[in-house]
Amino acid sequence: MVMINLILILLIGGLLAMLSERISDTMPRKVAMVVVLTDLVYLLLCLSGMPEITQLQAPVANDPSTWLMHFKTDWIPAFGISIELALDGISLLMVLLTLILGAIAISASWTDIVVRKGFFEANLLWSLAGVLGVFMALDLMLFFLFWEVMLIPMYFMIAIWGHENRGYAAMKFFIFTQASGLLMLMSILALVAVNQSATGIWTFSYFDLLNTQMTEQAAHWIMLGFFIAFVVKLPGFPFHTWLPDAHTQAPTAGSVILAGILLKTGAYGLIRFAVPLFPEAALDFSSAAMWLGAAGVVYGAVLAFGQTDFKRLIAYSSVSHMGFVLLGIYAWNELALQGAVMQMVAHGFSTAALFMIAGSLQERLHTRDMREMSGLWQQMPRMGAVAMFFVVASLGLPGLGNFVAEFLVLLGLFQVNIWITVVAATGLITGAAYSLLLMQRSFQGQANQKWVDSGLVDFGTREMLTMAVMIVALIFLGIYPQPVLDAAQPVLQSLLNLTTSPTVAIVEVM
Amino acid sequence: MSETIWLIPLIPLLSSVTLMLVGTRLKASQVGALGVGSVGISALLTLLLATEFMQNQQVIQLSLWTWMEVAGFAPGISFYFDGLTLVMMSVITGVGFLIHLFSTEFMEKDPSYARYFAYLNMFVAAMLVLVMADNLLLLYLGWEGVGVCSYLLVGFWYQHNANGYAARKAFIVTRIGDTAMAMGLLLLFTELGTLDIQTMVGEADQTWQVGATVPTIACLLLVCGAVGKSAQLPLHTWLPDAMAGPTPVSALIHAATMVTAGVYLIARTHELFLLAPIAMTVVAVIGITTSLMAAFTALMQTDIKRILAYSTISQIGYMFLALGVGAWSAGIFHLMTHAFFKALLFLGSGAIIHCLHHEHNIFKMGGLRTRMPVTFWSFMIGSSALAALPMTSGFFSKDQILLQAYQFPEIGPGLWVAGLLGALLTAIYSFRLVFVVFFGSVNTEPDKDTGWRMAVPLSILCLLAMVGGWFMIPVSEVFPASDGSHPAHWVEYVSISVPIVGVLVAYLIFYTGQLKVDRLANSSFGKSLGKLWLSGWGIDLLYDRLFVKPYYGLANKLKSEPVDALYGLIVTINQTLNQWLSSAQSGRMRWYIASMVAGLILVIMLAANLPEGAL
Amino acid sequence: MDGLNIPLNHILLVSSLLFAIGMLGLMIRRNIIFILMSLEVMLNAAALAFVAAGAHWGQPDGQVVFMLILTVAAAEVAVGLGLVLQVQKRFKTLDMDDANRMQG
Amino acid sequence: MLEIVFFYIAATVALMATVMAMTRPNAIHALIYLIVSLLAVAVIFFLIGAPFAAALEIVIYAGAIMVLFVFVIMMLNLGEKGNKQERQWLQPSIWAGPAILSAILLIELILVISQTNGPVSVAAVSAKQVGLSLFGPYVLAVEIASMLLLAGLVGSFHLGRRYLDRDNLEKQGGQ
Repeated sequence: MVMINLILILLIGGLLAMLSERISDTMPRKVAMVVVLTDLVYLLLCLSGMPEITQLQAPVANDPSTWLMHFKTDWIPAFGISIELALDGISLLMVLLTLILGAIAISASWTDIVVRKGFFEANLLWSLAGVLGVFMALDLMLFFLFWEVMLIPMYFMIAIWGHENRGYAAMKFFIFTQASGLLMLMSILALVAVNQSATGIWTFSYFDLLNTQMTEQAAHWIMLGFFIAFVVKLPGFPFHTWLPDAHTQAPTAGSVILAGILLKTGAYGLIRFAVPLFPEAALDFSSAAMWLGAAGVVYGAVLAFGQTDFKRLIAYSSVSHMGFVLLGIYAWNELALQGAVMQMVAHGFSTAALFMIAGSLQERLHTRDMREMSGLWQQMPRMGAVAMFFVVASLGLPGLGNFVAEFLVLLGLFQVNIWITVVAATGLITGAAYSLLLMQRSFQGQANQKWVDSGLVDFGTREMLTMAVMIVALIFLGIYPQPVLDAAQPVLQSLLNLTTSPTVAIVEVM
Repeated sequence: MSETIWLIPLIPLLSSVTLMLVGTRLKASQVGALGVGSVGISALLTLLLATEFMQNQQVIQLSLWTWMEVAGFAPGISFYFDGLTLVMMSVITGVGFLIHLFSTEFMEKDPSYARYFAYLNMFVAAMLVLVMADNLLLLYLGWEGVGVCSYLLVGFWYQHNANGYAARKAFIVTRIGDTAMAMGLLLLFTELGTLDIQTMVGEADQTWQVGATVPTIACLLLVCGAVGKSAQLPLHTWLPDAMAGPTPVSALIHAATMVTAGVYLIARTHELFLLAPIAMTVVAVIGITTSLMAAFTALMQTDIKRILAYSTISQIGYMFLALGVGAWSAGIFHLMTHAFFKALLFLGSGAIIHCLHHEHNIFKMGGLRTRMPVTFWSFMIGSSALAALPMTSGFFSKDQILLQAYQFPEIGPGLWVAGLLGALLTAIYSFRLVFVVFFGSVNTEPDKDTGWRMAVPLSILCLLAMVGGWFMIPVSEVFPASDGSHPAHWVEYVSISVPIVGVLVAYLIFYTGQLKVDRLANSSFGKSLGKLWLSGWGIDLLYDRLFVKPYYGLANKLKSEPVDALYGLIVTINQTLNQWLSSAQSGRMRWYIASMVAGLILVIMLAANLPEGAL
Repeated sequence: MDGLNIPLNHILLVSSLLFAIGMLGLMIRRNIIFILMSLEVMLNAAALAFVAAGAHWGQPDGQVVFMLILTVAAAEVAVGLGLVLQVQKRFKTLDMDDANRMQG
Repeated sequence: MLEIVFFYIAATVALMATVMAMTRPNAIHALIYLIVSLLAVAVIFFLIGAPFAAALEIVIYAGAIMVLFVFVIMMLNLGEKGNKQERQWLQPSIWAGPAILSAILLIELILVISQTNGPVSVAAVSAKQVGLSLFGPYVLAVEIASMLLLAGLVGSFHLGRRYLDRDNLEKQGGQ
C-alpha cells in the first residue's frame, strides 16, 4: 500500500495545487513543495520502520517476496493484468532521486512561472507520479500506463510554459516518446503473446515473464523493440535528437525533471526489462549497443562543444553522459552496472543543477546565448562558483559523484571490450573541452557592459540552499558512494545471476 | 603522530572550504592568516613527522575508509607514508608555506584575495593527497584535483580571455595525458586485480616477466599521464602559457610541485617500470629530448616567466632522464633541489614583476642589481643552482644524473653528451637572464623594493638552494640501490666544467659583449632558427593546425545536427505524401470519376481472377 | 413469341456498351447538364441488365429493380437539375472545373 | 426470328443514339438523341418480354425526366456560346485517356459476360407479376424509394425556389 500511497499523494497533491491557485497566486508552489516533501518524508518513515532496509539482502529476481516491498491486486484479470508494484534497491534509489529532484525542480521554478501556476505545479506533480509509477511498476501493462502518464504532463509543461520555440520542441518530444512508447507496447504485447502460447496463461507480470521460452528470432525482435523504446528515452545515439530541443525549450523545472529523472527511466527500463527478459538476445546485441553508447559519448561531446546556447550545450552533455550509462548497462558486469547506476544518480544532480543555473541566467538575462554573456562571475560570484563546481563535476573530477560513475563504467567496460573503452575514454577529454568552454563563455572573460549596467542579482538564499543540497549530494557520492553501491549491489547481483546462466560467459577480453 | 597524518591534507582543505564559503566577509589579514597558517600547520606537522621518521624509519599505512567496494575493486581513502612521500610532503608544505607567505604581499591589492588563497590551499591539499595516496585511484584524485586547481589559478584573472584560454589549454592538454593514465589504471586493475600500489607491485613481480607486453603497455600509459602533468614532449605546450597565472602560482604549481607529479608517479611505481625496460628507455629519451628542446627555446625568450617556464620543462626533462636510466633517487633529489631553486627564481621574478608594474619583458628591465639587492642575490643563487655551478644544490643533483646516465647501457654516453649540451645551454640562458635583468642600464625604475613578506621567503629559499645539495633524502629504503660504481674521472671533470663554460659564454655575450653573435643571429639561417626557437619549435602552431582547428571545424560542422536531418527526412517524406494525397483531393469531378473507374477496373479484375466460390 | 430467342449475353453486351459510353461521357464532359445525362445513360444501362437478367429467369425481380432505379434516376435528376440552377446562379457557368472551390 | 432482328436494330439504334448524345455540343440535340436511345431501350425491353418496363421507360424516362431536362436547358439559355465552348472541350487530348479507361472496363465486362450463356425467357413477365412482387417481398424497398422521391421533391423544391425567387427573376429580366 505504501507504494500506492506514494503515487496517490502526488496525484491528489497535483489536484490540490491546481485548485489552490484560487486561494492565492503563490499558493500552488507552496502546496507542491509540501506535497513532494510529504511524499519524501512518508517514504523515509516507512523505510525506517522496515528491518530489511538495514540488511538489503539479495532479492531473487523472480521471487517477489524477497523484495523490499511488493504489492499486487487484480486489475483486468481476464488478460492477467494486475496492479503490481514492487521496490528493490535500484527502484528505491530512483524513487528517492525522483522525490529529491522533484523538490529541487519546484524550487527551481519558484519565480519563473508567471501564467497558470496551479496547472504548472499540477503537471509537475503528475509527471513525478508517473515517474514513480514507472520505477515501481512490475506489471508490464501498468508500466506502460505510467510511462504514458509521465510523458503527457511533460508535454504540457514544454508546450505551455516553454521558451520561444516551444511548439516545435513539444511536438518533437511528444512524437519521439510516443512512437517509442508504441514500440514498447507492441513489444510488451508480443512478449505476453509469446508467453501465452508457451504456457497457456495470460500474464503481464514481470516475475512470470522472466524466463519466457521463445525462439531466438522472436527474442531478438522483441528485445530490439524494448531497446529502442528505452534508448529513445535515455537518449542514446542516434535517437537523441528530441532531447536538445526539448531541454532547451522546456521551463527550468521541466528541464530539471527531464534531465534529472525522465532520462533515467530509459536506463532503468534497460536494466530492469530489456536485458533480464532476453538475456541471450541482449548478449548478442551488447556490442552493438556499446558502440552506440560510445558513439553517443563522443558525438554528444563534440556537439556540445559547438553550441552557443547555454542550455543546448548542457543538453548535449547529457547525451554524452547517458552514453556512459548505456555502455555500463551493456557491459553487464557488476562494475559497469554499478557505474551506470551511479551515473544515473550523479548525473541527475549535476545536470539538474546546471539546468537550474541556466534557468536562473535566462530569468535574469532573458537570453541563453553564450555569445551575449561574458564575465558574469564579476557580478554573480556565488552563481559563478556554484556553476564552476557543477562544471567540474560534470567533467568527471575525482572526488565527485560523476567520476566514480564514469570510472566504474570504464573499469567494467575495459574487461569486456578494450577498444570501446578507448573510444569512450576520449569522452573525458572532450568533456573537459566543452565544460570549460561553457564556463569561459558565460562566467569568465571581460564583463559585458550591458549586464553591468542592468545590475544582476546573485543567487539568493533559496537558490543557494537548493544548490547546497546538490553540492553535498555530489561530494558525498564522490567520496563515500558506498550506500548507493550497497543499495544497488544485491539487485545487480541477482540480475547478473539471472542472466549469466551456465553456458553464457560475458567476458571477452579483446 | 602516525595516526594523524590525515590532518596534513585536511587542514589546508578545511581552510580552503572556509575561505570559499565566508572568505568575502573576512578581512584581508584574516584571510592571509588562515591561508598561510593552515599550510604552516601542515608544514609543522610534516616536520614533526619527518623527525619521527628519521628516528625509526617506519613506513606508515593508514586507511580511513573504503572509498568504494564493487566486485573486488576496493580502493580506500588510505595513505601510505615512506621516505619518498616524506620528501614530497616536505617540498609541498615547506616550499608551499614560503610561497603562501610571499603571496600575502604579492596579491595584497587583488580584490579576490580570499578566492586566491582558497584555490591555493585547495591545491596544497590535493597535492598532498596525490603524494600520500596508497592506491592509484586516490593518487588520481589528487592528480585531477591539482589539475583543476591549476586550471583555476592559471585563469585566476578571468577577465582576460587569454588567461582563460591558457587555463583551458593547461587543463585539456594534461587531461589528454590523464585519460591515458586512467586507461593504464584500468589495465593494471584488470590484470592485477588491485590498484593498491604496494600490493600491486608485489603482484606484478610475480605475474610478469621483465619486458613482457602488458607491463610495458601499462607503464607507457602511466608515462603518458606523467608526460602530460610534467609538461614533457609532446604534451608540454601548456606550461609556457600557464604563466598567465599569478607568479607565486607559477612558483608553487608550475615549478615546484604539480609539474613534478609525473616524476613522482614514475618513481612511485618504479617497480613496474623495472619490468618494462622499453618504457624506461622511452622515459629517458623523452626526458633528454624535452630537456634540449626546452633549453634551446629558453635561449630566445624575452618574457621572464616564459624563460623560467621553459627552464622548468628542461629541468623536468633531466628528472625524466634520471628516472629513465634508473637513477631514481637522483631524479627525486633533483626534484627537490629544483623545487628550491626554481621556486626561488619564480618568486624572484615575481618580486621584479611586482615592483616593475607587471613588466614581463627582460629587455625592458636592467640594472636592477642595486635597486633590488635581495632579489638580485636570489637570482644569482637561483641561477647558479639552475646552471649547476659547483657547490650549489643543483650541482649535486644534476651531476648525479649525468654520471648515472653515462653508465646506462648502450645509449648511456649519448644521453650523457646530450645532457651536457643541455647543461651548457642551461647555464647560458640562466645567466643571460641575470646579466640582462640585473646589469646594464636601468630601463624601468622600480617603484619599491620587496617587503619583508617577500624577502623572508626569498632568503630562506636562497639558503635552501645553496645547501639543499647537502641534504640526504631518505629514499634508500624505497629505491633499489645503484651499483655504486663510478665512471672514469674525466667524465666527472667534464660534467663539472661544462656549466662554468656556459656561464662564461653568457658573460662574454651578454655582459661584456666581447663575443659577437650578431652575424650569426642576423644570417637568414640564424633568423629562422631563432624564430623557430622563439615559437618553441612551432609545436604550438602544429597542434593548432592538427588538432584544435579541425576539432573546432568538426564541432561547427556537426552543430546543425546531421542525425536530426535523418528524422527531418521522415518529416519531408510525410509532407510530400501529404501533398500528393491532397492534390488528389482536387475537387475536379472528372478526376474523381476517372479514379473511381480505375478502381472499378481493378475490382473487377481481382474478382475475375479469384478462384471459384471465393466470393 | 416463339422460335429463336435473344441470347442473354448479347443484351448484356448492349448494356455494357451503353454503360461504357455513358461513363466515357461522364469523364469527358465538363458541363453539368451533360454529366447528368451521362448518369442517366449509365443508370439506364444498369436497368437494362437487370431487366434482361429478370427475363432470363422469367422472374419479376428484374423489373422491380428497374423501377427502383427509375425512382433513383428521377430523384437524382430533380435534385441534380436544381443544383444546376444554383451553380449557374452562383458561378455564372456550368463548367464543373470552374465551380471547383477546393484548394487542391 | 423477327424479334432477334428487331433486337439488333434496336440495339444498334440505342448505341448510336447514345454515342451521338454523348458527343453533341448542343444540349438540346444531345437530349433528343438521348430520348431516341431511351426509346430504343424501351423496344428492347418489349422484345425481351418486359412490356411493363418498356411502358415505364417511355412514360417516365423519355417522357417525364427528359422533359425536365428540356425545361432546365431552356431556362439556362445556353445558346451558341455554350456550343462553342463544348466543342472546344471535346478535344481528343481530353477524351483519349477516359476512352482508354472505358475501353478497358468494357473489355473486362465483355470477358465476364461471355461466361454467361443461354437465352432470355420465352414467357413475358406481366405487370401483375411485377406489382405482386413489388408490394410483396419488395415492399420495404418501395417505401424507401418513396422516401427517396420525397427527399428529391423537397430538395429540388428548395434548390429551385431560391433560383426562381422574385429579385433574381427581376435581375434576369434586367439583363
